[in-house]
Amino acid sequence: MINKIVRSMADAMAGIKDGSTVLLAGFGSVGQPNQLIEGLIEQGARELTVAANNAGSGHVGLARLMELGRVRKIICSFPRSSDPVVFETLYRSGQIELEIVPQGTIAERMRAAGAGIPQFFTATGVGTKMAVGKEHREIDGRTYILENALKGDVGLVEAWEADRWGNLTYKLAGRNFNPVVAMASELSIVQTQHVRELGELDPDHIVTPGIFVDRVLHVPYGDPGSF
Amino acid sequence: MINKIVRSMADAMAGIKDGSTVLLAGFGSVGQPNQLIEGLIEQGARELTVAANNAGSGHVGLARLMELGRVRKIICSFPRSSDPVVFETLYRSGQIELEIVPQGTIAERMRAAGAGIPQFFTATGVGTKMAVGKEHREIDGRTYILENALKGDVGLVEAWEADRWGNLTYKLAGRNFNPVVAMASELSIVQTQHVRELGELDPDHIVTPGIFVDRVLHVPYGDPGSF
Amino acid sequence: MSEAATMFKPYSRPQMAKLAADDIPEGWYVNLGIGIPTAIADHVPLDREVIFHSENGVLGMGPAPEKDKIEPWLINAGKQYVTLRAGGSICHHADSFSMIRGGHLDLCVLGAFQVADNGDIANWATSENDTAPAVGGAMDLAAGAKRLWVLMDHTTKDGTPKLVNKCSYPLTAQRCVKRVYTNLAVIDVADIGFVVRQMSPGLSFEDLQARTEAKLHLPG
Amino acid sequence: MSEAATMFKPYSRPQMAKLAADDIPEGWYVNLGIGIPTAIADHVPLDREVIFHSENGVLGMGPAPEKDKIEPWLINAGKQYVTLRAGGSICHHADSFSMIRGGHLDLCVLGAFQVADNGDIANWATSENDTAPAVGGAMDLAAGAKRLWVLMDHTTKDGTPKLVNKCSYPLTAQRCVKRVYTNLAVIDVADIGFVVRQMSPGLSFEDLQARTEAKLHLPG
Repeated sequence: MINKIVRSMADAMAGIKDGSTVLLAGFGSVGQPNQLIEGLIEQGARELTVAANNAGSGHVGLARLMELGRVRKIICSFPRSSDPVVFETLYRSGQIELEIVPQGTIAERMRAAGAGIPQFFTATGVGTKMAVGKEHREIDGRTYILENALKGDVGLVEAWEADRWGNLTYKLAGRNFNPVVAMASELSIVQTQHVRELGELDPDHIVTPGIFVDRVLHVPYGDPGSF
Repeated sequence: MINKIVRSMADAMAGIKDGSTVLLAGFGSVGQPNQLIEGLIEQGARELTVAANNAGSGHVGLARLMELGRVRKIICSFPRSSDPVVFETLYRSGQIELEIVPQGTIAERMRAAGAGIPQFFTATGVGTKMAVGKEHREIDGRTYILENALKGDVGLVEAWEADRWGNLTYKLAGRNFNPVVAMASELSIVQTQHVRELGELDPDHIVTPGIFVDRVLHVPYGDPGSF
Repeated sequence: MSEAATMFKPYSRPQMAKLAADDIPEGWYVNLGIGIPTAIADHVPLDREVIFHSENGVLGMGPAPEKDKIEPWLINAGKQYVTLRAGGSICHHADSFSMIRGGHLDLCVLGAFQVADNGDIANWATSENDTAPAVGGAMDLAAGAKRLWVLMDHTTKDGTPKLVNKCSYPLTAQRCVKRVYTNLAVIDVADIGFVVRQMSPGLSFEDLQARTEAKLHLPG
Repeated sequence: MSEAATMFKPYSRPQMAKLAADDIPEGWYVNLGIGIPTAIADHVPLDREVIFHSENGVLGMGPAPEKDKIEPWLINAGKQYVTLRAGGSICHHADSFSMIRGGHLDLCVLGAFQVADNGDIANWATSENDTAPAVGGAMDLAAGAKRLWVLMDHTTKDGTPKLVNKCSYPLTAQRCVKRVYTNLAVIDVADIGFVVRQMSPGLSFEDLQARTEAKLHLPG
């Protein structure tokens, strides 16, 4: 019997190696796998490259992971947040590397990694600092730049529902980066609000099929907090 | 009030020009917009390029459109079918151009067109006849070929449910190419089994949002036939 | 600045938002940038159906929720709570940006630091050496939407023009702004450059030009 | 062919399918090509959960439906009616091929015209000048799955070997076949070439080599 549901955070985090690239889903605190991030802090992997939309806020979650010196590089579209103190301190003192990527390009680079597309052309960023050093090509009269797939060794995902095959649904804006993080990551780890029996999820309504999911941890924390 | 629901086949087909590229969804007879294809036959546009998974069967639908001499070129992955007589006759006598594309590459080319990606690299077809004349590139030790987006002037789609904003759901294997055809086409025309009131479709369950849809025709024909 | 400068009445923020809102026809798919542009939605009556999109996969946003009716799972790209209209839908981030980058949005309205008269926009960083500039979805929106409008003050607080010959700040995208709504005027970006469509009450063309680095044109 | 050739008993189609089925561990995501490979699913007991994928967006297929329980909206890539197991799901064609092309399938099993001992496969056209060859999803599957197995007869009907030094038919993909199940043997494609794992009862290694163009190796 296939059972991707793990019983403990330690099982969920087992085997994450130093130097891993970790893709973090979530947008604001909605659909963000906060407990898994805490688990990663506990787990201890170092020298991480983290890709996420933001660069953490306050002194918890991703910010805490950075503050502990565990993140070598961050790939994000928006390093600012309501309270970006940790990131800014580390960045100004040269203790963390930053790669700024337009939000749509991050999402598309993850999707490309999941879909077996190593490189693609996009118009986003042409004529800007984002295009410096990138291959340019004129196609049908418009200029594009080449972007690379962004593959995760590990992906951290938050779902609304999950079953033992790893099929997932999301709730409203909690979907955001979660499906692309799941498909782009070698090891996709999910925290889910609800565990459903196999067959309970409608085949037409499953958003992330279990083929993109490796481990599921039941974390019924309730609604996301304020921002 | 936005109302994408049209009242007649003539309204659904209005303005399709000679020389258009038409993307046809469907896989087998499931989720295939048969009545819209009949409507296109009636409408009269000529010199069409048609992209579809198959090249028609028997003497109806796409096969009939070809038999009437209206299709200049067909782009498909599998020109064979249970009864490909029309296509084979035209092809052998040089009356129709054929571009064979691997099934996944067709789907991805359509998705790329919808997503603003003019070109992408793929491993599919490397070392085969499909790669002849295409740009090759080695990326991280593997060879890939470059493929172009496949944009439709017109896309014909079959949905299970639709509302007046053009939001769509599909039934089981009736989904197939429909969502990518809708997003890849300048003018997306939908036949739907059911029309729903606005708000009746669950926001989390809508598969094709109305932004990818221009016209919806109510065609409650029932279940697809046998093959 | 001339004497006359004291005689005119700049558009207020709500007036600027209303001017832009009135130019949006029913049926358009529209993304409103974080900040001032978000207010445009308040000036589009619900019975003129305009479909508002947010980068985080929300299509068909309605008015802001009442405080006791907040849905904690429904936010926009500015991380404010929003509502979903009947007909609204949810998708994931890559699909959401397919709408943007694939040219499916009829309109995006952004704030900006500078707009040049060739349509270049700079709205994400105020220095080449910004320590950690935050681009978010602005470059995708500027490059991807069918048309880009900008809503911003006409000058900085110290009077420096924001409508320029060439952006001095890092670009967000090239040649894509089609119209600018400022507190002083509504200005199209045409092939010849900035064309003034409308000015705030009491303002003269000369006054407007004095507050604008790039050359202004009158229509026709 | 030697005298001994008449003494052995080739594997039947069901036996070939069973041999392959027995090698598929629980939990694998598997795509079975149109034709003979499809029969493999019948030999995987339902309590050994293997998740079968079909190109047209169907994941988690179960046994063929009884005639009076056909769901007309549920077919596989071979356009046969199928069932969906509890846990099954539906996606669109581009997402379905993301599973294939993104390397998410543990296994694909295809039929073939020829397999070369470097792992090349030819399974879609029997001539460079085929009037209208039909490739379908074969190239995506061969290039994309984590491992590719082939299920085919060992020779053509007239005895021409199908395990060759170099494919003479147009290729489907290069260097991707990992194992071949024929009516005569189970053969791994290793760095040194074809390595025979198992032969049909009564068949000698020499007999098998006589029916094979490429050099065969014994394990170890």
